[in-house]
Amino acid sequence: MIEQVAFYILSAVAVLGALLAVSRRNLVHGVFALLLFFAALSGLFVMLLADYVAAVQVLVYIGAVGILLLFTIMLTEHVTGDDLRRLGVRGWFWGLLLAVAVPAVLILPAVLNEKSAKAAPIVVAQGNPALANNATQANTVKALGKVLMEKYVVPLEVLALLLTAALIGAVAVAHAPEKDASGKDTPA
Amino acid sequence: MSTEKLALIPLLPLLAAVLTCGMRCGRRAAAVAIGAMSLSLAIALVMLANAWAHGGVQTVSLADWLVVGAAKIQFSLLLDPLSACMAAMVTFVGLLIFIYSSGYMKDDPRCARFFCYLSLFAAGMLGLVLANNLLLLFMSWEIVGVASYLLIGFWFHKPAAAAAGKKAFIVTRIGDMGFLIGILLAFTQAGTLELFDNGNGLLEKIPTGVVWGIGAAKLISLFLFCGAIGKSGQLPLHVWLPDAMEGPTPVSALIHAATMVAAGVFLVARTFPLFVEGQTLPLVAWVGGLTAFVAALIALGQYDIKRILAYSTVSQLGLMMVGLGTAATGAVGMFHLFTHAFFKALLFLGAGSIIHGCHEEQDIRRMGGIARAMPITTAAYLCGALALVAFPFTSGYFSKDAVLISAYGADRNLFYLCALTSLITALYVTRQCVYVFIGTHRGAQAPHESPPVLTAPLVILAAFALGLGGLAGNSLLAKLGAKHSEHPFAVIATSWAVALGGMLLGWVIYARRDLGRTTDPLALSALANKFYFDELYAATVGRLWTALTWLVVMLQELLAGVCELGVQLTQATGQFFARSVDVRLIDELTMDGLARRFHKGGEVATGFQTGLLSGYLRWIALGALAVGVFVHWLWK
Amino acid sequence: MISALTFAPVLAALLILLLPERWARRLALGGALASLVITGCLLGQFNPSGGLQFVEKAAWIPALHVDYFVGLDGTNALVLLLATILAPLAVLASPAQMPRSYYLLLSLQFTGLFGAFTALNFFHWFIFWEMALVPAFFLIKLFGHGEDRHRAALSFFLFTVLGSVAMLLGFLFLSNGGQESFDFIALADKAKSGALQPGGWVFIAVLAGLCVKVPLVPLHLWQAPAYAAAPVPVTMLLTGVMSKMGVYGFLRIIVPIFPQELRAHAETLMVLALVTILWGAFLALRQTQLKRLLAFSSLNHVAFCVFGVGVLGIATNAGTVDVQRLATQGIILQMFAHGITAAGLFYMAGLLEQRAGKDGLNDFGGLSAATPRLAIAFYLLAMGSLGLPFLAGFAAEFLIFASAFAVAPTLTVVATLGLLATAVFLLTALQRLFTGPTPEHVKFMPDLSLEESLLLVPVLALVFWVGLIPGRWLAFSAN
Amino acid sequence: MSNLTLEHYLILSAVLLGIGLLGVFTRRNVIVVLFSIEILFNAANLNFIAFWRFGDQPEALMGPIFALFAIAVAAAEVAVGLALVIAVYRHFKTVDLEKLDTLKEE
Repeated sequence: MIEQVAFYILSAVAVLGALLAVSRRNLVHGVFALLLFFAALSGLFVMLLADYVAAVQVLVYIGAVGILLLFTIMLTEHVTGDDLRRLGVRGWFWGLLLAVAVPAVLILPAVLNEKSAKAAPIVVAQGNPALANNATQANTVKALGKVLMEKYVVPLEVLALLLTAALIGAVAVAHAPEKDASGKDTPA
Repeated sequence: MSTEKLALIPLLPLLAAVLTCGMRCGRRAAAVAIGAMSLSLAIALVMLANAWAHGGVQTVSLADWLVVGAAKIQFSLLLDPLSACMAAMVTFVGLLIFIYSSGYMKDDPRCARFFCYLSLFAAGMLGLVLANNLLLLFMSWEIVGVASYLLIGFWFHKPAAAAAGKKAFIVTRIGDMGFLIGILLAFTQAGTLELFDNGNGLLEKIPTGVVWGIGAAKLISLFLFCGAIGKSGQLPLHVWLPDAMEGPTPVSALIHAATMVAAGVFLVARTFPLFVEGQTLPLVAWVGGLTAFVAALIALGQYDIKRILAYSTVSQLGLMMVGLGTAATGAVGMFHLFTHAFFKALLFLGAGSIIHGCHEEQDIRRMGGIARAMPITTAAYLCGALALVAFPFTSGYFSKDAVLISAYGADRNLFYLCALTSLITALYVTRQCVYVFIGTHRGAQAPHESPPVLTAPLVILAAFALGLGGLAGNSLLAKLGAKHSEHPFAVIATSWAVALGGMLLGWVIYARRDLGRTTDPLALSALANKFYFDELYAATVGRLWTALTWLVVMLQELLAGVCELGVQLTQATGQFFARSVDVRLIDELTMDGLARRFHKGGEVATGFQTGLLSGYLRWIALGALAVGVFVHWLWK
Repeated sequence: MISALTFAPVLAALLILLLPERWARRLALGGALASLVITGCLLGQFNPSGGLQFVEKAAWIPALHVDYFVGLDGTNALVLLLATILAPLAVLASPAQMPRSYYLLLSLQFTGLFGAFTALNFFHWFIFWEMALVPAFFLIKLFGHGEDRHRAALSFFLFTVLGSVAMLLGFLFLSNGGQESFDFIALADKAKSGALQPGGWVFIAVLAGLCVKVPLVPLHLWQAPAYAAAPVPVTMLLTGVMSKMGVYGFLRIIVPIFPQELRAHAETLMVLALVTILWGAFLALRQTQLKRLLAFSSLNHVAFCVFGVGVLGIATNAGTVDVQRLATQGIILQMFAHGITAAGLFYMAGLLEQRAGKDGLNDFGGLSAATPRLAIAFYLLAMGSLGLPFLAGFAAEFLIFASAFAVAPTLTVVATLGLLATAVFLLTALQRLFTGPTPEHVKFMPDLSLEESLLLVPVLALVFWVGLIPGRWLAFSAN
Repeated sequence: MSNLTLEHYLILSAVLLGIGLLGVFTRRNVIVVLFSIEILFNAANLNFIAFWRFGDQPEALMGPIFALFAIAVAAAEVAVGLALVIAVYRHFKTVDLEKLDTLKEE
């Protein structure tokens, strides 16, 4: 019962945060709404016993991505300008239509599935009792660490390389253009 | 000294060639070359004594050159009286010419290079003489050829010299190709190219196969004779030799009188068993006889002192061939070769001395009165001239007599031809001597005697020219394997008669004449123009050659054209189909139609390209939607 | 080890991309030298009677029976050495101010060449074969001389690609569409046991691919323009190594895999080679441009190898001499000798062109006086090229002629005409370039510099070495 | 276990996806589009975890691993994306997507 309550509360916060994030005119407000969304999602991860992922979610998204977004907003002027006015009718209509249709296509079979005898496109499992009984937080983290350092060590290293490359690339791309002899800006 | 040291004879001059190659100082280079040559001479003389004592064939294997399966070609040398005599002659004459050159060429800035080439030549020549392997012989033969090319073209800034060098190389190479085919024949027929190999050599076990329906020995000897024709300037490949006189005079003496041109004669003598077995000796004799006669005639019409000698050389080489072709052994021809080497080297060096004394004048019409100005040279030159004429009891007399006797015994017509040649020889020699030595000097500058370094070799050679035949003739002939033959009185009488008669005739015609100013009665235009051989070749072989090259160039152009045409044709075919009735069928369905449809599709697609990111994204989402719908509800 | 030597230039190419441009030349040289050193070590341990050695074999695309399979035997030892010797020389022969991309392409081409000589599986042999072609195309097009270079590069590319396509189709047929092995050795074994009956069309398809590369008349049209237009180092490689790829293909593919077909068409092949020999010689006679003359001279010389291949087809071992072996060794030695000689000659043609700004034979004259060192080197190489004894070409030509004479005497006699014509055009070229009075504009032309001389020293040393002691080199292919 | 089923999570994830799409489609501010992409990422991650949690091989830990890698890649993407935004802004003086239409075929 508590779990259900927690699920609905967290879901509501996540949906609300997401809606606010994409709709707020003021980008700074949007960022804070986004952070709210991230936090709710991390709560959901905890509920799904993916505690380590939840921790990473908090660290990476709330800690790093959020800050990055804020800095970017501060670095670009006029960001809170008049873009709200330009959310034209056509944009709204098509966007909303698609934004509803795509999830609907995804959800409907699952919902319909319970009531029909057709072969389910999505396998619905009623939760895994073994996991529910045995898996504790510590276990998951330990097991994850083991798998990461053994089975997935090469992808992990590649990922590290990718992050490094992304960092360097980001610095390079965002680097302030140098003034050349003619005084014109040259793209970095 | 063991026969192992044989290799040193060619290797020492080779070493000298390598050493002098990079030198700048001409005198030092000359010293090195002369030193090497002296050592070679010393060894060659020891070897001569060795061969004289031993008598038979001794072989030395030095190294394998290449071994392919069972086929083996090795550097091996042989020592027998023939090769020993040749080696001694080449080193001796060579040494004298080297010494002479050190004086003659001392003012030339490229003197060191000259000695390098000379040494290279000597090495090749000695390798040729001593080789026991037909391929080694050929290789040395080619080295000799290239050295001769370099030496003739030594004054490369003179276009005539460069052209003459090229001509010499190419004309002799025509013969060499025959030689090479002969070697290939011998190799494929006998499986070996060793000349003497304990009874298994090419000359000991003569191949008996049949190629193209002709006996192997006959074919091999014929092809080898091609090489000899080229190198020894026999008809019809004699045209290079007179042109080769563009080289420095010592070169003419060394290469085109004493040694290289004798290589062809030597080759025939060396491979004599093949000629005997193949029964090709009459051909050798007749080619020699005709060459001797024609060249002697041409010599009558020449005015260049060296060209007269050059044609004389061709003529004498022809006589050597007669000597080889009519006798049962190679001894007679080789004997004439030896005596000729000395007296002709003497004549060339003498001519060089005269040219030097006359300030590089080579035209006998602008000489005259040399006898007073250059007494030593004149005396020496006359000794050589007498030997060439076969004046009784000079060396030339003995050797030419031997040739005549052998011709008399074999083929009477050939004998008459040789006798006539001898008469003409006496005539042109007398003509030349009268022009050069008698009367008053007709040149611009007064002649002067040459320094001792030039005249000393002349004197030595003169002694040999006079004495060699009488002193060493019989033993030489015996060692080279000549059968003792009768001296028919008719031959001796003819010999005396043509020599003395020819000289007398020459004296009668030329002695009282106002030389150089009036026309020469014997220098007919056909003779002066060398019987138009060069023109004939230019008109036939040259034309054919040019036509062939043109043909190939045209074919090449044609081929390129065809290639181009292919491209054009492909395009044209495409256009034809495009314009014909099929236009609706093929075009609409495939090529153009498809392209047009793609283009239209492209235009439609372009409409979506608003450049707006969200627009693109919408289409992506629509696609995803379609996929989802399809998967869930339409996919059964 | 073989992989190391093959891919050393690729490593160099990567470093050329990463490191500053001024190091490019040194890096390319380093890669090529590394290959040379490794080849030297391998050949030092090479056992001529040991069959296939230094084998590296690994499954690559098992579904198609494609292996990575390299090895060294008597057939490819000497040509590999040739390629690794010429590679550093080509780098050294490059003009000083060449951009990074030039050395990059050159290095990639090296790998293509080395790989093509060591690969024993058709599939990756073919990849290397093409890999040698593509950089050459760009090198000609981007760095070549004259306006003709675009056309020359295109025709070079088209001819070789069409030939390659023919060969690829032939091999696809041969391996039954990838169901059977692409392995040269396995195919040769099958051919020997009679299990392989490829048929004439497959033979002709493969032959066409090889003939383009050699090239043989009438597939030679690309050759002279490409040789003349390419930058000098590339021409050195084209004539010195790429043409040998074709001949090597004959030895590696045609002779072992198509014995019956070769037997059936051997005379035709010999006649074709003979026509090429004479064709090249006579065309060379009429050239007024030094590089084109040398190109046709190459046409003529390499065709001698194919002449020998024809002999291999006919040869039986019944006669007095071991024709098969004579011909094989002759061909391999001829490849080596001609590769060295022709590369040296083209290098010097490049030097002359660079100095005078012209390359017509009549633009020079009397160079013996102006540039004596260059003259000596040129004379030596020309003499080696026309088959002077004791220089590189003679032993090889003698072996080929000796074997050919045993099986086809008449054709061989005609072929000697080619030797004669070679002498004529080379001597004519020498006469025009080096003799006669020295014209004003070349009077003060600089002689070979120290660096240029150093490049020519190994070439000349090899020309003498091969000529004087051919036995040492023949030992590599003795089996 | 409670009666929370996989469907609950999937529906939530689908709704979040819809919101993300809405943002991507309708907003013209590049930064907001980036927000939306992050929402899309997270919706996907939720799916990974949910499927893992209710899947039949939870001990293989595929879901968390996948989610972790996705998070890391997303982080990298954000870093580069924001850098691009700054660069684009510097170049075009705007972050308005409708003005960034240089891709359009004229």
